[in-house]
Amino acid sequence: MIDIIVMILFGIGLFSFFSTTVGILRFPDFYSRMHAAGKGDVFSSVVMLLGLVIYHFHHPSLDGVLVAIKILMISLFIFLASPTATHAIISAGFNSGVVPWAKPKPEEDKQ
Amino acid sequence: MDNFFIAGGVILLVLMLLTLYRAIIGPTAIDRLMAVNVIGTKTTVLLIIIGMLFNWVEMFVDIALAYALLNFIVTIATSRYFQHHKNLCPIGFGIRHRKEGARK
Amino acid sequence: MIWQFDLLILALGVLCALASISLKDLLSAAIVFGAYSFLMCLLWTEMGAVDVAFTEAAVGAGVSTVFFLAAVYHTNRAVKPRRRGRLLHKLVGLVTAACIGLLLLSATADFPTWADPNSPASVYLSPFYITETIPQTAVPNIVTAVLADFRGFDTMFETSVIFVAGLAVLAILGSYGRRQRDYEPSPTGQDAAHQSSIVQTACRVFVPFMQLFALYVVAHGHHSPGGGFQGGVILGASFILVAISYDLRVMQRRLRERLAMLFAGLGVLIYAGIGALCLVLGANFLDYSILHTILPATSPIMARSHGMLGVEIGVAFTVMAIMVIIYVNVASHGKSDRGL
Amino acid sequence: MISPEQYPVLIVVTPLLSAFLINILGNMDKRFCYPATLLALAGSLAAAVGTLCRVANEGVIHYRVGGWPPPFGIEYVVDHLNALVLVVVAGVALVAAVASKRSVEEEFPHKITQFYTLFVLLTTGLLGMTITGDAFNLYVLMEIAALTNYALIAMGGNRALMASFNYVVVGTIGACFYLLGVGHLYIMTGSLNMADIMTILPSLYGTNAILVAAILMLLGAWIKMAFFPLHGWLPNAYTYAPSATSSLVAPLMTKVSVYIMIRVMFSVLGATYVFTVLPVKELIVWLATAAIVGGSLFALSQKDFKRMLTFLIVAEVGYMVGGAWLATERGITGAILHIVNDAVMTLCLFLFSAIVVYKTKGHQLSNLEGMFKKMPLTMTAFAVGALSMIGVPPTAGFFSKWYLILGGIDAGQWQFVVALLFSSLVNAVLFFRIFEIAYYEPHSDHHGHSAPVAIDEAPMSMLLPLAVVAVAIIMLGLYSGEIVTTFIQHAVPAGI
Amino acid sequence: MEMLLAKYNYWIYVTLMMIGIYAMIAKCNLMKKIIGMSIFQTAIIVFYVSIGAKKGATIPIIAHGHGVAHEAVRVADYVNPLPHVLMLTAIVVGVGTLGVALAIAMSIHEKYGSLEEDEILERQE
Repeated sequence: MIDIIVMILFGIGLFSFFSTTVGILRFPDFYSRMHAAGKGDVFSSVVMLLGLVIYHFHHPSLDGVLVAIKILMISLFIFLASPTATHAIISAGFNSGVVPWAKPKPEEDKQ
Repeated sequence: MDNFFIAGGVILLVLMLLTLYRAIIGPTAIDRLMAVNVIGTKTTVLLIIIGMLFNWVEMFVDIALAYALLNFIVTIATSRYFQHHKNLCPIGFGIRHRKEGARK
Repeated sequence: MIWQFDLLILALGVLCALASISLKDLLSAAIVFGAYSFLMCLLWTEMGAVDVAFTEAAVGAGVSTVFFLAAVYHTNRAVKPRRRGRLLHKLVGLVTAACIGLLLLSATADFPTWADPNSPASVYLSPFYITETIPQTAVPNIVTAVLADFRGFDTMFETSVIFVAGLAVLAILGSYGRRQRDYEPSPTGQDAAHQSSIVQTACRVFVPFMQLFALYVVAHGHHSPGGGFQGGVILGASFILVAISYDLRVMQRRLRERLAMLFAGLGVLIYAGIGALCLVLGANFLDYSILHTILPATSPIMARSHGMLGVEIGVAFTVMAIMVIIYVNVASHGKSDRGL
Repeated sequence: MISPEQYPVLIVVTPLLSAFLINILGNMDKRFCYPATLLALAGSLAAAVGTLCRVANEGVIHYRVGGWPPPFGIEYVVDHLNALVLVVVAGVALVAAVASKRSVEEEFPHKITQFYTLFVLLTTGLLGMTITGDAFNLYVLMEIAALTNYALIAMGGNRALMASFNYVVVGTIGACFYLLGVGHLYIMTGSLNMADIMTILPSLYGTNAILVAAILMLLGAWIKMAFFPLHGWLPNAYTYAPSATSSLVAPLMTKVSVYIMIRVMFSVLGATYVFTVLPVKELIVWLATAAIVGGSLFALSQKDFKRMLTFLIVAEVGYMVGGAWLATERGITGAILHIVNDAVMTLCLFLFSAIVVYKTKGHQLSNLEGMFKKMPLTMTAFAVGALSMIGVPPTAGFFSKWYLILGGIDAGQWQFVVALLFSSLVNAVLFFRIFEIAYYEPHSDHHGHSAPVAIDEAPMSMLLPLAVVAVAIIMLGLYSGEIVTTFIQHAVPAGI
Repeated sequence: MEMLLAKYNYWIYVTLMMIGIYAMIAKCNLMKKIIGMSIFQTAIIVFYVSIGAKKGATIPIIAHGHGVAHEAVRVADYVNPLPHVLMLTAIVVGVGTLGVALAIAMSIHEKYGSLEEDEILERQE
């Protein structure tokens, strides 16, 4: 039972990391890539770490709980630090004047 | 279950390889920074998976935490760079940085 | 060891290495080089070298990348092509690299296969360390025991190397512009180029936990990966984080350079002093077991364990202080002003 | 309280501990640094002399650091060879430290503390490299010596910076090659202790991996000692280094590297492997010949006095490497004796150049004009060193060169003998040219008649060490027979 | 396949080392040389850590659970700790060298306004 939950969480995490990667590779400009990276990265990491936490309830023991708490703390840290880092990167990009991508307009609208 | 974790780890690594593509071609330095940051976060997860495979996660949690911390510091430090040098790409070849001007 | 991971990480590592030496933008090269170090850390974890991985994560990937960034900040970022003799240099480099590569490859044929449990390295010295660590020193982490006791002499000099590095950076960079004390924050109290308050708040929250974590790493080095080096670097990194999120000045108000230098000297002095204490008590240098005569209620075996802890604390002092000193000097070009 | 048993470790630990104390004390008051440095180095020298006496009486000494038995822990091995080198290193460092006072105060008054701390740590590194019996411990100490060296050279500022950077790159390659070589030995034998490796190796002599290990370790040592084709970093680094630095670094760094090469050859790989299995003996003697000829010719073409001395070092390294690879008893004796003599001779020359820099603010040959009148005592001491470099009989240089020539004849390597004679000739030309320059006064200030030049002797803290060194050169020459029979004879591997 | 798996770690370390050496010799920019130096040093660490790896062994920390400590420790269960210790030293030495090299490079930039080797040599004349 626990195995299945872990597998499902892992699957979700891997899928969202996959979409993150696609976003990072395919989006046209820095801001939209950052959007993909910021959201998908935190979500997939936290979900996968949760899966690993749950895996530890296989054989409940004091050691296992301690490890689970430590992993939870890591995911908490990522949950706090990664958006901060994303914010810092975005503001760095904004400050140094990255121009957002705009949909190229059709030829006749140019005038 | 071990095989599942190995498979998960391999998928993670392959996706990291794809992210690394952005880090290598990324037109500007911040694109690279973003990609490296993502790789770093994923490595934290991968470290714990490796711990699972060694059947001894206690010993790997500390490393993963330290790793996440240092990854954060590197990202913040790099973003700090752009607050003073507001150029995404290196200024033209051979011109020294405007030392005083850039620092305000 | 998990060979599937091993192969992929090595591939990633080689790519990163190639990218970081061929990028024309030094900042990007430094960022990619940071990724390279992180991957190497992963590689070592996967091969079971947890302590090495911990050190690499803290020293190689974290702090040295920050040093690189700080150095690039103060110098030129663009890489220019060589003006003359470009082809010649490339050729010389390629030929030398190829020669050395062939030389080394020719030796690999004689090596025992990778991860062979019967290789000479695995059957000659290491069984002694693995079996004797618990009976002789009562320290479960074999690497800590070998590092601080069996080969503690190496580690003492290793700490000295760190000390030398800090002192050298101070001696080299301190020369230009004797300490400029005339730096003033802008009248509004807020530099235009400050970190946003989000980052500052987050860092303010993280720093105490980080320091607590660092102390835990130092103290728990006997039972889990970690120890003086790793803990010291994380402690130093916490100060660096203060400097990055606020200002170098804010950090220096908490840890002055002179105090840091004192800590650095003191740390190695603690290490060498414990060794010399053993000498004075009549045993060989760094033979901690003799310490049981002065430590209350300890057997010679536990005395070794305690001696190692003392040594690790000394190492942590030095490493912490030196990391801060190198950062301060590199980030502010020896002027101790606002910094990066 | 501390028994003579502990002397070997005291040689290294005394300066190490005092280095940190110097740093702490120096931050309070700069005046503590100089006397503390002298005390530390004197203590180290005393321990080294004590060890030398013990070795002479009792033979090889083993010291277990941390109390662990050798292959598992780190071991100090003091035999006849390194007991001698230890005394030389400690002695040269002490003399260089005594002489450094004025130059340091003049060249970087704000960084006296850092300078002396680094100075003492560099000595620690060199002593540790010499005394250790563990291949990896040697690497760590090599890095201590190297890092302090980079910093001390870079403190010279200006052109020293680029020289120092090149040295960092090349030195790192050298140290890493050595480390790789140790790694190859470790993967094949599983041991890090030199004596232990040597007992395991014979069964592996045929393998490629050991061959590569030997090549890598020797390459590492050669890069560190600036052996001929790899000498590119040395001249600039030593020329532009501050004079207090160069009078410590120039005599010791290359000599200790030569010692390491000899140690690797005879105590790690084994003389049989090096001379019979490796097919490179002839090649290296040829390279050494090239080093001697090339170094001498380059020295001849220099206008800068200090730079000329650095090229002489390159030539002298050729003497020692060639001597060691002649594979004859007298050749190796000559090489080891030359380590001792050359350290003292080079110290003499560089102390003199420190005085020249201190007095005239330059190190061109033209700075030497009128020196005989101005500083007769200094010039006399320098003349002793110069004569020894040329190889004039009562001085030390003659005897080691004599052994080297005999060794070359024994081995039938005539080109090496010719190169030695050629180098003596070039040295004679060089130094007599300097005497000529120094004998004539600077003209052009006054037309026709020159005012009598007042005697303007070097300060006592610089002159006294120079005089001591000059006396030491003659003493070493007079007692070289004793040195050979008491120490060096036992250091030459049997069965050559 | 077996053959390939048996040695590829060593081949990759040689590759990394070649990259490092090439950067140190051929690159003109001082920072690039420093990066090459660091790659070179990591290559050596890869080599040593590969020596220490052991099939079917776990990390070199002895399980300290209740009762376990009294059992004899099986050598085959733990990877070789000695290379790890050596490489801790090498990493620390590496960061020390890096710090000093960066400091020197920064001083050079201060003095000559460039990080390119050829420009610096020109300006020294």
